[in-house]
Amino acid sequence: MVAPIYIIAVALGLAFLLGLLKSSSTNLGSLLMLAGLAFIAFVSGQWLYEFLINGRATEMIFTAGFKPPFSINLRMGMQEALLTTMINAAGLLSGLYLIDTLKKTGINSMTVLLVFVMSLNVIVMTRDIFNLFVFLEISSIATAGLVLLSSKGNAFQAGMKYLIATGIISGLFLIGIIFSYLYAGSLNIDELNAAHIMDIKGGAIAIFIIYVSVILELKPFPANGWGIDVYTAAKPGFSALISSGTATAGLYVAYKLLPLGGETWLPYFTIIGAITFIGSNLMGTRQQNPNRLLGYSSISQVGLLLMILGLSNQLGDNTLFIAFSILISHYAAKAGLFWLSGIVKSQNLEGWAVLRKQPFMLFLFGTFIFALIGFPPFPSFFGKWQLIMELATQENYLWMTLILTGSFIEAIYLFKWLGFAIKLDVPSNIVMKFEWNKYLPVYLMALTLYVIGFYVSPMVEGGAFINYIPLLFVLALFALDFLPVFVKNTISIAGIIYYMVDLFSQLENDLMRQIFAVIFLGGAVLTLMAGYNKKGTRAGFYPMALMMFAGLTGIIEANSMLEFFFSWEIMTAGSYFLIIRGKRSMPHGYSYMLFSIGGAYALLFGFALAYASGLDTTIAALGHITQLTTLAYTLLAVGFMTKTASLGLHIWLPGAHGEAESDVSPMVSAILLKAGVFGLMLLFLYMGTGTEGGDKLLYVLGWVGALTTLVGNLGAVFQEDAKRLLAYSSIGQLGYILFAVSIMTQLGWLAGFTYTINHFMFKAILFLVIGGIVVKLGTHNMYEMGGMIKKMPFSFIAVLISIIVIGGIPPLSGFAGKWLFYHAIIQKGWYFQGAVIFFAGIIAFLYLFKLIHSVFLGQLKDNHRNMKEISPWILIPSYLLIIGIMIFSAFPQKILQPIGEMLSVYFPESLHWEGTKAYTSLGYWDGTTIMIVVMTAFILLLGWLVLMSKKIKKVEQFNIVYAAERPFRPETTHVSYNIYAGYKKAVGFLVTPVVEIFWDSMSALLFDFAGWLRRIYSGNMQNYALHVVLFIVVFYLIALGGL
Amino acid sequence: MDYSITKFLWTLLGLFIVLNWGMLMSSTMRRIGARVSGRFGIPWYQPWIDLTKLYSLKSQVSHGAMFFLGPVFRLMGGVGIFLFLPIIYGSDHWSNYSFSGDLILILYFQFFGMLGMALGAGEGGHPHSAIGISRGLSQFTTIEVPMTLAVISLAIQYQTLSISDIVAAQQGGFTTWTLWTNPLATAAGMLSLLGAFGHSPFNLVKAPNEIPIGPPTEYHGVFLGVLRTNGAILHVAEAALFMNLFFGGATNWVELIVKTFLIYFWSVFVGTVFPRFRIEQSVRWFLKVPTIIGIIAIIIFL
Amino acid sequence: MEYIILISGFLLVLIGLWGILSQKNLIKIILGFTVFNTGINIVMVTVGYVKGKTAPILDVISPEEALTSIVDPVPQALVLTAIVIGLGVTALMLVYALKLYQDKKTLDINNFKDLKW
Amino acid sequence: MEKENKNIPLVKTKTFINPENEKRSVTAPDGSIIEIDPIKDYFCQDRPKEYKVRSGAVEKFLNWARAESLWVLGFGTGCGSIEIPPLVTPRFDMYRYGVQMRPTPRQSNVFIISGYLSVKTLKRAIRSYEQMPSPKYIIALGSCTINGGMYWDSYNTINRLDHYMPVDVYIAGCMPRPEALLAGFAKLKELIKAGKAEKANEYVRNLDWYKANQKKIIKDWNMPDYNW
Repeated sequence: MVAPIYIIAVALGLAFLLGLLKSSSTNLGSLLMLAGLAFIAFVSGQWLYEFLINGRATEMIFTAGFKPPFSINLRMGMQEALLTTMINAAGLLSGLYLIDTLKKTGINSMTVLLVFVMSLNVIVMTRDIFNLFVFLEISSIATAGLVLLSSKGNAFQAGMKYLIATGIISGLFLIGIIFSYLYAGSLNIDELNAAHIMDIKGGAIAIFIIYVSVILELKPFPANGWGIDVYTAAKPGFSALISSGTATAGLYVAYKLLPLGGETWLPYFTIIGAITFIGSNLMGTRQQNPNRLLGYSSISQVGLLLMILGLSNQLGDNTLFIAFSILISHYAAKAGLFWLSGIVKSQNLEGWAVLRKQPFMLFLFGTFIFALIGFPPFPSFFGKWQLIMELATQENYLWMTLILTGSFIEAIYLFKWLGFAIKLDVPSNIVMKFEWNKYLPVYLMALTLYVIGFYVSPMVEGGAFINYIPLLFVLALFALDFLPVFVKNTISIAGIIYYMVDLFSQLENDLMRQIFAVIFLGGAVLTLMAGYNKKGTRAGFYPMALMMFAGLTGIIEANSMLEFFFSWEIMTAGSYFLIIRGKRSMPHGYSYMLFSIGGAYALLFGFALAYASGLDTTIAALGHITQLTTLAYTLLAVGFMTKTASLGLHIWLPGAHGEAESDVSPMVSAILLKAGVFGLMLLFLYMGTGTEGGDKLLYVLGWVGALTTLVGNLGAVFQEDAKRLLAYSSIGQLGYILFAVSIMTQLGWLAGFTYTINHFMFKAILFLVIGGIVVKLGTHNMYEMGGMIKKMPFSFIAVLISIIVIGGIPPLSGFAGKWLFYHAIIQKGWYFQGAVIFFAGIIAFLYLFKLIHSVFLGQLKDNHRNMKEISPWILIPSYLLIIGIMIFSAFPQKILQPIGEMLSVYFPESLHWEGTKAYTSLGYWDGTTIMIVVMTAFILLLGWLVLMSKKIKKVEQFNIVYAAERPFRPETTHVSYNIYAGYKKAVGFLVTPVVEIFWDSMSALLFDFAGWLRRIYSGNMQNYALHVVLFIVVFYLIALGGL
Repeated sequence: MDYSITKFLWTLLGLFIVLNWGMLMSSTMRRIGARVSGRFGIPWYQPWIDLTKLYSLKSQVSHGAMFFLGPVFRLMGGVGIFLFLPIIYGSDHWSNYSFSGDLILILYFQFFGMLGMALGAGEGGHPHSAIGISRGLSQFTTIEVPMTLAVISLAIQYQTLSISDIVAAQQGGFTTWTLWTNPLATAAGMLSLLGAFGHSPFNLVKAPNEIPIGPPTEYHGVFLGVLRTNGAILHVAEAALFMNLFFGGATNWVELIVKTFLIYFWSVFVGTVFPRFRIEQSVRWFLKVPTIIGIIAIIIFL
Repeated sequence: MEYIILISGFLLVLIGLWGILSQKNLIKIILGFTVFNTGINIVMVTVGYVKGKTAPILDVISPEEALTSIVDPVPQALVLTAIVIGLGVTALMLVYALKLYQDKKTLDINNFKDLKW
Repeated sequence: MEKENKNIPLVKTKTFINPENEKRSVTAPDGSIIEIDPIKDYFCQDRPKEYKVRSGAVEKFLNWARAESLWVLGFGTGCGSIEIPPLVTPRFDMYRYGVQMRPTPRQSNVFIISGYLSVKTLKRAIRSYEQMPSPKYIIALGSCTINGGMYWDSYNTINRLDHYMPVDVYIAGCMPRPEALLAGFAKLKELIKAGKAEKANEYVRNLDWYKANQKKIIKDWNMPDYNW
């Protein structure tokens, strides 16, 4: 065992030794420096290992052989070991990363770096407040020194600002130290903490001064302009160290000093933390410079951690876990991002598209972003989960709201950035050069995130049960990404089928989950089959698709809320990448992600309330929510409704589904949307009827569903883009489902299930076929198509059957839904909602006709003459689904009866079967007979026409009665564009994009506010100093001045 | 559930009667229209002659498979409504195949023919066809609003959606008809019927002299014959539906003939008086007066 | 007497702050900063001073007497350290001022606003 | 009856193609180039075939039905078209005789060439005629259709309709009154009932002769010869 004191000794010794070297021997110097950094990293790592594995007790190190208060003492415990290891690792990697720069600037800078890392170590370890001050100062000076690594003019300015501000702060800290010494008679932190300075007259001032300076060191919003500039101006390699190392150390200082003031001071930490978290994130939304953006993000994360410290008395034993898991995510992600920024060398976010030249780096970039937002499987996910759960048990709703709001704002800019990197044109003027010393640190940090995430997950209640097997499969596909599509597709399909078989054995008695398992995994197989017609490797597609399906499976399997939420987020992440693959998908993927994250936070809030109601982590906890019951259910419903794209939350869908790739659209539309449906069904089953708030919620949701249907269907009517039309149609169909399940009767739910199954089948067919056609014809615009029936008869039949189902025309299965709907609505008494629903249902015919007419009928365009039928790999799954539709249509009783029986557990039975005939109190319906009657009659009538027909002359497209003239061109004869102009004139006001306008103005408001607010960062260092002073004054007035 | 041959033959007979009555009704209506303008009009047997001629034309062109199937779908739509409608109350023979579904089935079976016709005409490739269909569908969405409201109102009133039960509830004399027991629903339904029959002012699907003659522009000969056959059946079947819903149904053929005639006459009567709407006027109109009446028809039951 | 020193110490702190916040010339700001530091040092020394006792230097008095006769040595030690650190910081600031001057040929801080927002 | 080409002097004709209808090429989505011939590609190129003329009781009945259900194409060519609208008024009321107007050639049997026929209109008339389903009939109204009438030496109208289209019934006069038209219909009915109105077949049989005649005066064919 190497004593921790060697960390200081070796670092300082080396620093002096470096000073003795000739200034030209930079190679030797850098080797020595790296060796030193490696050594101290080894020492702290060794201690960490001891604590973790051997359970060693905390060690106190007394310098000069005296005990406190007569000597400075250091402590090496679990926490210190962990933090110093983190700091030293960051230090080592940064040193490695910066090695070229350091060599260029000379040996002195290496010395400073060593001293800097050492000072951070001491800050963490020391138990002496004055020693703390000294090393804080040393770290400040070292920081200011290292900023000079960047020889740009603005680095000088930034360093100057930093020096002035920290000078004021440290002066203040000194006064605080001397006064607390005066009152407590000791400089030892433990003794200070035990001294109850608060109780002494005037002691509060001492504590105030210490706290304000400690907090100011953490760069609280808005008194942090000086800190941001350093992040911006310093070399990214060093910014990484500031962000990960200094912040870590600074937070630990705050943590160490927390007991000094006791609980009365905690709320101030929380408030300042919250302000910093939200304020900095707001600033982040307006940043164009990646480093500055990362600076704001760093500060916001520190704010969040400060909040957590402030809430430590409420979080109890979990504080450290929460703080650590968020800290480590911030640490690794921010360091990684800063280092990446040094590799990319772009002064604006748009330049990051260059990452696409090196897909693995893009992957790492995504990893860091997702880790920052708190997606699984990264530690921050678990930390945030635990944080929110604990806050909810303490009924601390305000802080929950603020944390989630802040996180959301953070997502706004981080995902914008990620979207830029994934979708913008690769800039030609930026070159990414591979340098192992720069790439290795990035790799390691990403690896850290995954490892730690896996490591911390069992520490959360319920986290031990998370099923990582699907994720491992995804990982395997990542590894196999170089293989051609055919192989990967086969592997994926085989894997899914295997897993489905396995899953079914677990779901034996749960019909609802079985149905959704068929939709999710069966749908996955069918839609993946369409992938066989793609060529090349299709890089990145399969891992992401499988990630989405893994998430979907996880939702079905989940027993606890954590597992559910975990899978939900995995699914969201996977689908985001799938959606953003489309050519013009960037803005749509972005809005999808934002709505998803917003929805996920609503879910999180709801889950937290459920957890807090009975400290029950299973999903069954949704059944007995006692805290803010109505709000909880509303939030959960809203959360799920972001996925079902209900009214108000639907604006992401048309673009996301419309612009996605041809086989991604069916995945996200036919399958992914059902995740929201599954969630809603689960929620409503647990919620049940009869509660006052619940019933009101259901009533509102019923209206929302009805209006969603209307808006979705009307929106589809006026689309010219085939896939957008289908996307709007999805909104409408999901509105039906929301409405149906909101009815909360057996009939309503049967209708809901019918719609779910139907929508899965027909929307998969439609998106597959139309997607295939869109690709083949090279246009989304329906008015540029036409006449495809002759070229693609099989596609036409598939689409025809689908639209018959959508329209609810007997004898196909769509009618089952309509019939159940009418009966459910009249039984329930929701007449007007019902009327809206049926109005919308008939509007569906408008867009269905437009779709099939514009694409398949009418005039064939010149450039499509040589078209062939679309790929059989698209048609095969479509026709398999058609077989499904036909079976469902001919034997609805076979499927609906078991569902009805399952539902009769939850709802009074309102539908019974006699053979193939269904009865309600209102009427009856016999799908099988209808099928027989219609088929027979149709065949007879067809026979009649054939019998009466004469020899038929088949004519060409322009052989039409055209006032005895010829049409000029097909384009001028094909009636499709704005075909419902008259309708638009009459009811077009209903499609005013009110919701879009609302969200647009909301985001404009946010950005304008951020833009207005950031004017405080005027760039003038005196202003920044003034901010510091004002911060002190305001804090004083609030904390002690009675404000 | 009776799938026997006898049942089939009875139904076929019923269909035959309805077809002929439909043709007679249409010629009568045209004669009435002629008399209004001071003419004699067509002979009463003209529809039969026209039909014979259409079926006997000697050349036929086709734009494709869907063009060919369109009229079949259309005819199936009309025949289907007839098949699922209990045409004579209390009669086993004339209840057709109404045991397979209730009112909702008929409401949605209307779309069967519409869709098929739309697709068939669409494949014809004539611009007027598409324009006519787009108008027809647009108008139909709003026609169905008062109709839906009326149906919901009836369902609340009678607590059933079975047509036979609705008719049964109206038995017992003139005053027990829905017309008197639920006049608002009847009003909404009868206003929506104006659109469903497509006479002036709502004849903008075919819109003679404007987009001559809308969807069937390309249809001729046998196709047109099938369409005309359907027209005759459909008019009677739809009128019979309204008769069942609002006017006490019919217990025998005579009653059916009188009632369907009067119901159909209502739309012809309005048609001879009013000129054609533009599409947006029609859409707006249906969303105003008839819809409001329909809403009130529900509100009074709340 | 101690109070006068204490108050004057605080006064120096305030004067220093005023200098930092109001002067436009970088050198003057740094001067303000040193004034600020000096004030703090004075405050620290004053806090540790006990009336009527001597300096904590052991070669004048015996260790036994020291416990009762010397002032608290810790603040003085602190001040010494603080002065050293202040020196370091001031030196670094002056270097920065020099660099800034070389960069823009001016010492007016209003010219150093390249980084903002 | 075989027509002879003598009646018309042989003149070398030059065809004129509207620039809009010249051959062009478009790019398919997959990048290949497709040649478009706007005159031919969009149209069915096949020649029409004669339909079978049956006899017997059934055919007699059907002929009666055809005679009693004359659907007239609403296409007015010359000044005679003004004489057609009165037919639907109470005074003449042609509906009584089973004569009705149809807006599209596809649904019409009878084509009334109502007066002088300019070359430009002739082209349209031929097309409309060809688009009507067989059996179809032409009633030529007024002197102009017989010999050009007052336009006999016009540079731009035809003189003898039956050089271009097979005429079943001529109604002479300038202009014939609606009553004459009714008489024409009666005559046509007689012919149909007698099975003598099979001019559609004659048109098909002598298609080359008709086409040659038509092409002599119509220079800008922008469609194939026969319009389905």
